[in-house]
Amino acid sequence: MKAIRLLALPALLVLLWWAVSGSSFYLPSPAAVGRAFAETWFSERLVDDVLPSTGRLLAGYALAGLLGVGLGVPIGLSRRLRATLEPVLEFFRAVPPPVLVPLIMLLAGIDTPMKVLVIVSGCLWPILLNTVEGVRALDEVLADTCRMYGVRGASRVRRFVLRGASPQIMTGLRQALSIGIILMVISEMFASSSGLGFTIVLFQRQFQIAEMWSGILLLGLLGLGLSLLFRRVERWVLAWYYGSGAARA
Amino acid sequence: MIRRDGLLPRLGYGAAGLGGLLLLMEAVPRLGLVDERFLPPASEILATLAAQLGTAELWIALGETLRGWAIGLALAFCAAVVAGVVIGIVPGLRALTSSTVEFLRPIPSVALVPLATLLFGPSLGSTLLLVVYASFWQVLIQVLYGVAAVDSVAFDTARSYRLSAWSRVRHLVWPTALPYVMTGLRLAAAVAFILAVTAELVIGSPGLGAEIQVAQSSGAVPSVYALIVLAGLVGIAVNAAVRLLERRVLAWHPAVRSEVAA
Amino acid sequence: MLEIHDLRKVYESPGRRVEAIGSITLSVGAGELVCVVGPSGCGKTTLLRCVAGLLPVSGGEVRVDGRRVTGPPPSMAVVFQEYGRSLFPWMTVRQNVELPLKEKRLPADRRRDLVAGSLRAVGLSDAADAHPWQLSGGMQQRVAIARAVAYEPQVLLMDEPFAAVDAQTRADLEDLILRLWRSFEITTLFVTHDIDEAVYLGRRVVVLSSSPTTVMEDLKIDLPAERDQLTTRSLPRFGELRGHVYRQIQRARGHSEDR
Amino acid sequence: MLEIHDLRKVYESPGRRVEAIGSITLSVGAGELVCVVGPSGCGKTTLLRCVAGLLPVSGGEVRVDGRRVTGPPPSMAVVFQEYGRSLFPWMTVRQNVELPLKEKRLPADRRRDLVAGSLRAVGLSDAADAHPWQLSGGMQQRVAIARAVAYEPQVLLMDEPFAAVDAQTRADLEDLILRLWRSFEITTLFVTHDIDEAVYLGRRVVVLSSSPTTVMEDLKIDLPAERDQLTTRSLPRFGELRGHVYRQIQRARGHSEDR
Amino acid sequence: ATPGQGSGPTKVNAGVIAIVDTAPIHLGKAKGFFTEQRIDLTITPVQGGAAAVSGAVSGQFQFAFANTTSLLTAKQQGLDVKVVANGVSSTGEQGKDFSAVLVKPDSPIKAAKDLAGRKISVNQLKNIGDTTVRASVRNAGGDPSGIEFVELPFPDAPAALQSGRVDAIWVVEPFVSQAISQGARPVAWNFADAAPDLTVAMYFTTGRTDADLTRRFTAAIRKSLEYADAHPDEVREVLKTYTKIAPEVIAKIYLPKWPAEVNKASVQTIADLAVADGVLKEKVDVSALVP
Ligand SMILES: Nc1ncnc2c1ncn2[C@@H]1O[C@H](COP(=O)(O)OP(=O)(O)OP(=O)(O)O)[C@@H](O)[C@H]1O
Ligand SMILES: Nc1ncnc2c1ncn2[C@@H]1O[C@H](COP(=O)(O)OP(=O)(O)OP(=O)(O)O)[C@@H](O)[C@H]1O
Ligand SMILES: [Mg+2]
Ligand SMILES: [Mg+2]
Repeated sequence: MKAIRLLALPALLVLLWWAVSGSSFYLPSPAAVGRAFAETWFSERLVDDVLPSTGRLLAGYALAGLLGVGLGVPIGLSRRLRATLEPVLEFFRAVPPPVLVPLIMLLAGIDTPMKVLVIVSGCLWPILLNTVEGVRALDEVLADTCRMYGVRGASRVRRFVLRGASPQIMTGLRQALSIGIILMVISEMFASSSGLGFTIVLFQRQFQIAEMWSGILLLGLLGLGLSLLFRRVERWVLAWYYGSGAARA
Repeated sequence: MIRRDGLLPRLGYGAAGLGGLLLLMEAVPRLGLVDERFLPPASEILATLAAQLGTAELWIALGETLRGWAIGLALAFCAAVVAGVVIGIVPGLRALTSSTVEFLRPIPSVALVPLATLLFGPSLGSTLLLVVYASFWQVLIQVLYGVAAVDSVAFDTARSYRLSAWSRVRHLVWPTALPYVMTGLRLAAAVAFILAVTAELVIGSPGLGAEIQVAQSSGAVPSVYALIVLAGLVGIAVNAAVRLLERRVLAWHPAVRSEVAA
Repeated sequence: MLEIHDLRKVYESPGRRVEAIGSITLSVGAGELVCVVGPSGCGKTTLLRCVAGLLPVSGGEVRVDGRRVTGPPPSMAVVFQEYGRSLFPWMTVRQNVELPLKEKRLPADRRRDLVAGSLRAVGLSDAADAHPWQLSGGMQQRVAIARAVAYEPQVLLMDEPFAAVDAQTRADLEDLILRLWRSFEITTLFVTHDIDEAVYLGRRVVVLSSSPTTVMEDLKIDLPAERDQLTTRSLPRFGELRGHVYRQIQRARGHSEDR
Repeated sequence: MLEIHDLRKVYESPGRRVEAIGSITLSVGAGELVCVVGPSGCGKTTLLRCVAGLLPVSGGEVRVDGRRVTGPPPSMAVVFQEYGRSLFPWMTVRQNVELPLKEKRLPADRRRDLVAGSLRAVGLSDAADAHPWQLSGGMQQRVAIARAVAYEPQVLLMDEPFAAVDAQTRADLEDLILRLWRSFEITTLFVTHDIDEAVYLGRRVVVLSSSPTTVMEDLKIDLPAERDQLTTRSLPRFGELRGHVYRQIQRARGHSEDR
Repeated sequence: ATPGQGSGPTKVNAGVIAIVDTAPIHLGKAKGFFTEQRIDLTITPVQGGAAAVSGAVSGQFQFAFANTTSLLTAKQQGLDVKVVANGVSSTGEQGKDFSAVLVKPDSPIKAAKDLAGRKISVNQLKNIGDTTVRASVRNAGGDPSGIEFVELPFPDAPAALQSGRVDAIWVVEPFVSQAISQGARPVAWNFADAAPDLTVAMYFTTGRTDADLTRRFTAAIRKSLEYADAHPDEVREVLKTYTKIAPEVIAKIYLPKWPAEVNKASVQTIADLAVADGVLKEKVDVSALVP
């Protein structure tokens, strides 16, 4: 039953795709893409391109998580800090990653650190913003309770701030996951000679359209897999939240 | 009671933050930490920007970009809010759509460039497709989490008074989700802007991105940074606008409440 | 009007299983006012939620007006124990009270009258334009009561509705409920911790045992129908009934400690 | 221990200005137990929050132990009126009670004893591993009380701490507080709506007028120091004091309606 | 729409990358060579060859500009592309071409041969850059197989070279002049090395453009190419209109050659090299691409 619910819509979409495909060179049929998928990715590419990319993705994502939450908590807690830093952060947030890349290359070179940083530069924002907003919206009575019972400093952050803001932090982390994949592709459009993103872009430039779509399919599957994993973690972290009736879902 | 931080002091803090950034951007190349030729000092960037602001071209380009941005953002926002609320409140729909949503979300807009050019060519349509695709998910996810955040007692209240589905959405779900939606709007506004610029950069439809692309391939480094700074400034302006909106629509929310009255 | 037959409710969550209601059978006639008392945590709120159709039952059934309850029945109003969470913080007091009336599609002037009337009745006319979080606990609770009253329900469920107000306000509100109940014959199920209140208000008082909960006693209150804070409460029979209920609750609690 | 001098508090928000406390001057000696009563919305919670240093005052000052209060003073515990919101939903009952003890850096076994003891005292030993939202309203309130008790404060502020529990539990908890107060000489400020409770517990009962609030009466309760639910409450003097306070609150409320 | 004789000008959208190489079409437009052929030309800047090809194949552009390797690749993938005119050619002169491989002034790499086994940046992998750089190394007697190519956009290459992230960079104008003026040292002129008078890029169309329009466009673009080749000063002027290259740089850059004819032999050479290097999967029949 669960499988049916999970697969019904995708099946419908594939059917739709089937119906419209073939009309153009750029829209190969699902079968062609499926064939290309098998040929392209079940090979050494998996080890040479997909795994390193995924590794960088996870590294960048983790770094962005640490940074986003680490910055978000103080910014959310302090009105002054928020007023001071917000314009600067908004400034960087509005700069498109592709044009930020040259700057990052100046500072971090062209190898893995650069790519990880590019991923961080995109993943950071949803985590940071959500953390800030989550921290701002903490329950006042709980905040007072902490003050009364001398729950301060690190303990306050760990036991109250982070937990209380966790629903919103998780929202940010969820957003960042897919943005990370997108930025992984973008980072590999520069100074690369391998990687999942690079390969897709190369296919596109070489007009290997079925292969390109198979790469996109792989990105989607990667995102799906990671998000399923994420949901596991979330159910665990937010068990109190979904159980308590503070949230209904 | 005293208001601790009024609007003016707040602007003051913001200005201080930006001033710090400018100083840093001036110092890094001046101290030779990076080569001045590749990262010009802030003063030079600003001078270039000032010169460019005097040309009509730049304003036309900016106008083009902002048009794509605004239309795309509006489309994505409306679509995502409607979709998010419907998925969030109709039982079963979430399970039905989740796999597809999670599959489509990580597909980079830039990978859709061939599809976009195929459908629309280097026109506003392509830009819109990319902008809408990218910013839609940002809002959607926020709305989904926001809808889930409805308090169970409040929800039971609405049910026991037999509020219709529409009233529930309007009076309960929407206000609850609003803080999440505002964050979504801020995220999407930036993403839409980024995609508008990127689309122009990649597809070549006219606008700020195309200007950056030309400046880049001409090796005009100060121009490139001037345009980037311009993009950043637009971002600051957009955020300020959303914050203002937030102050109005979320006046009741604890986060905003504590901000207004100390 | 209200029939509860062999109602059972078990809360199941990972690592914890609470049999909140063992078996409750109870009926409330149309236009009757029944008070429910019982030790803390015995399942009064759970019972009310099941009757309101807000909580799926684990067994047995609830019928309102002959129809089996699966969701909230029409023209039923509930005052929740968590009054604070049941008010919408983004609306003013007036808007909170008016919202269900809008849903009933009452004309604007009728709504205005009802809102003004019910807010006056609970003593909050001044606070109509405040937001709930600008009010004291007792005031919030009174807003929730005003909302239920303005709704003009046929069935009214109240879960410790006067817990947060002072003695004098409480007496006033008790009389308000009695007045409403008498004029509109509202079928009322009233959960309270205050035994005096239960005896004063109820035509019947139902005493619940502690969990797994059953009906320990269903006591008819044979006081005169016309009640009055001073005279009724000073009747010797009032004292007797009060003492009886008190002892019953003590038994109910003892019963739980024996377990 | 607790000195409140000409305390004033005005809530100001766009479009609404509430002078919650006109002027309150009050002092509570070390180891004294003072009950505060007053009409709903008169500013009791506000007073408590100012004393706790959680709310900036608009005028006057509060001193605890001779030091002017600007933030929460050390070794003071508060039971909030919004008990439900004051418990951390992501912690179990045990963790909620233990948290402040961890902050005090008590050794683990001492913590365990205190937690177990206080939970037993409020009758919640069984629920130690439940989360707050799995508990009934009264149980949640008792968790908040247990937390304050386990903290072993020197000053204890309680805001209607027994509003959500049944009569019998209430009596037990009253005696618990009396016992603690007597053994550890905890300076206690106790807000309640229950006049009997105020007279039974307090060495003094402070009656507040409705807002703008002032101290209407500061009544010494000249009942024997040893108190007992049955005997004390049946003393004729108890009835007199009770009646007196009742009349005062009525006056306080009337006073507000004259405005 | 195919206008008959005497009806109004045909609207044409050309997808062209905004670099030095495409000066002729801009110049020709300014000179009115397209209007003469009753063509109302719109020049749309595109980001690169792949975008130009997709745009043309999907019908957005009637004509577009792409480099030789991109066109060969497209042809091999079965796309319906057909060259209508030459685009840009190497000058064929060592030291005076618009494309070069540069190293840092103090680099141990002294000649093309030393590039073997080094890390070299190109703007796109598996394209004309790596093919021709390999050719340079091979011609100089080195072994190109060990070269590590990395992708770096031209504008970012000089910075990467200076900070030592790569050993050598392949760039085209204006970055060649810029980098040389900043001290970089050319070690190979890869376009000149690969083939005499190498045809680097070409204008092309697709099957859906009608023959008459193609004929007229070809005439106009050929005229533009010849004019541009003959009037370098006007080329330098027109560069100021559609690029942001600094005027002092414009004055110095090496202009490419713009012969009207495609050098089919050089295209074949590139095709063969590409097959040898594995950039193309199999041999391409150049005549099918360049009629
Ligand atoms: N969501 C829940 N999950 C698990 N157990 C629950 C839940 N809600 C209530 N319970 C349990 O059910 C029992 C009855 O709870 P209920 O709230 O009905 O009591 P009550 O009679 O209203 O008590 P009170 O007078 O204190 O409000 C309690 O033991 C409580 O722990
Ligand atoms: N955050 C706030 N903003 C504005 N006004 C407030 C706020 N909190 C309380 N008030 C107002 O201050 C007055 C006193 O409130 P307070 O909560 O102190 O009353 P209380 O004596 O505790 O009442 P109750 O017994 O009902 O809990 C009320 O009129 C209330 O409307
Ligand atoms: Mg209850
Ligand atoms: Mg209060």
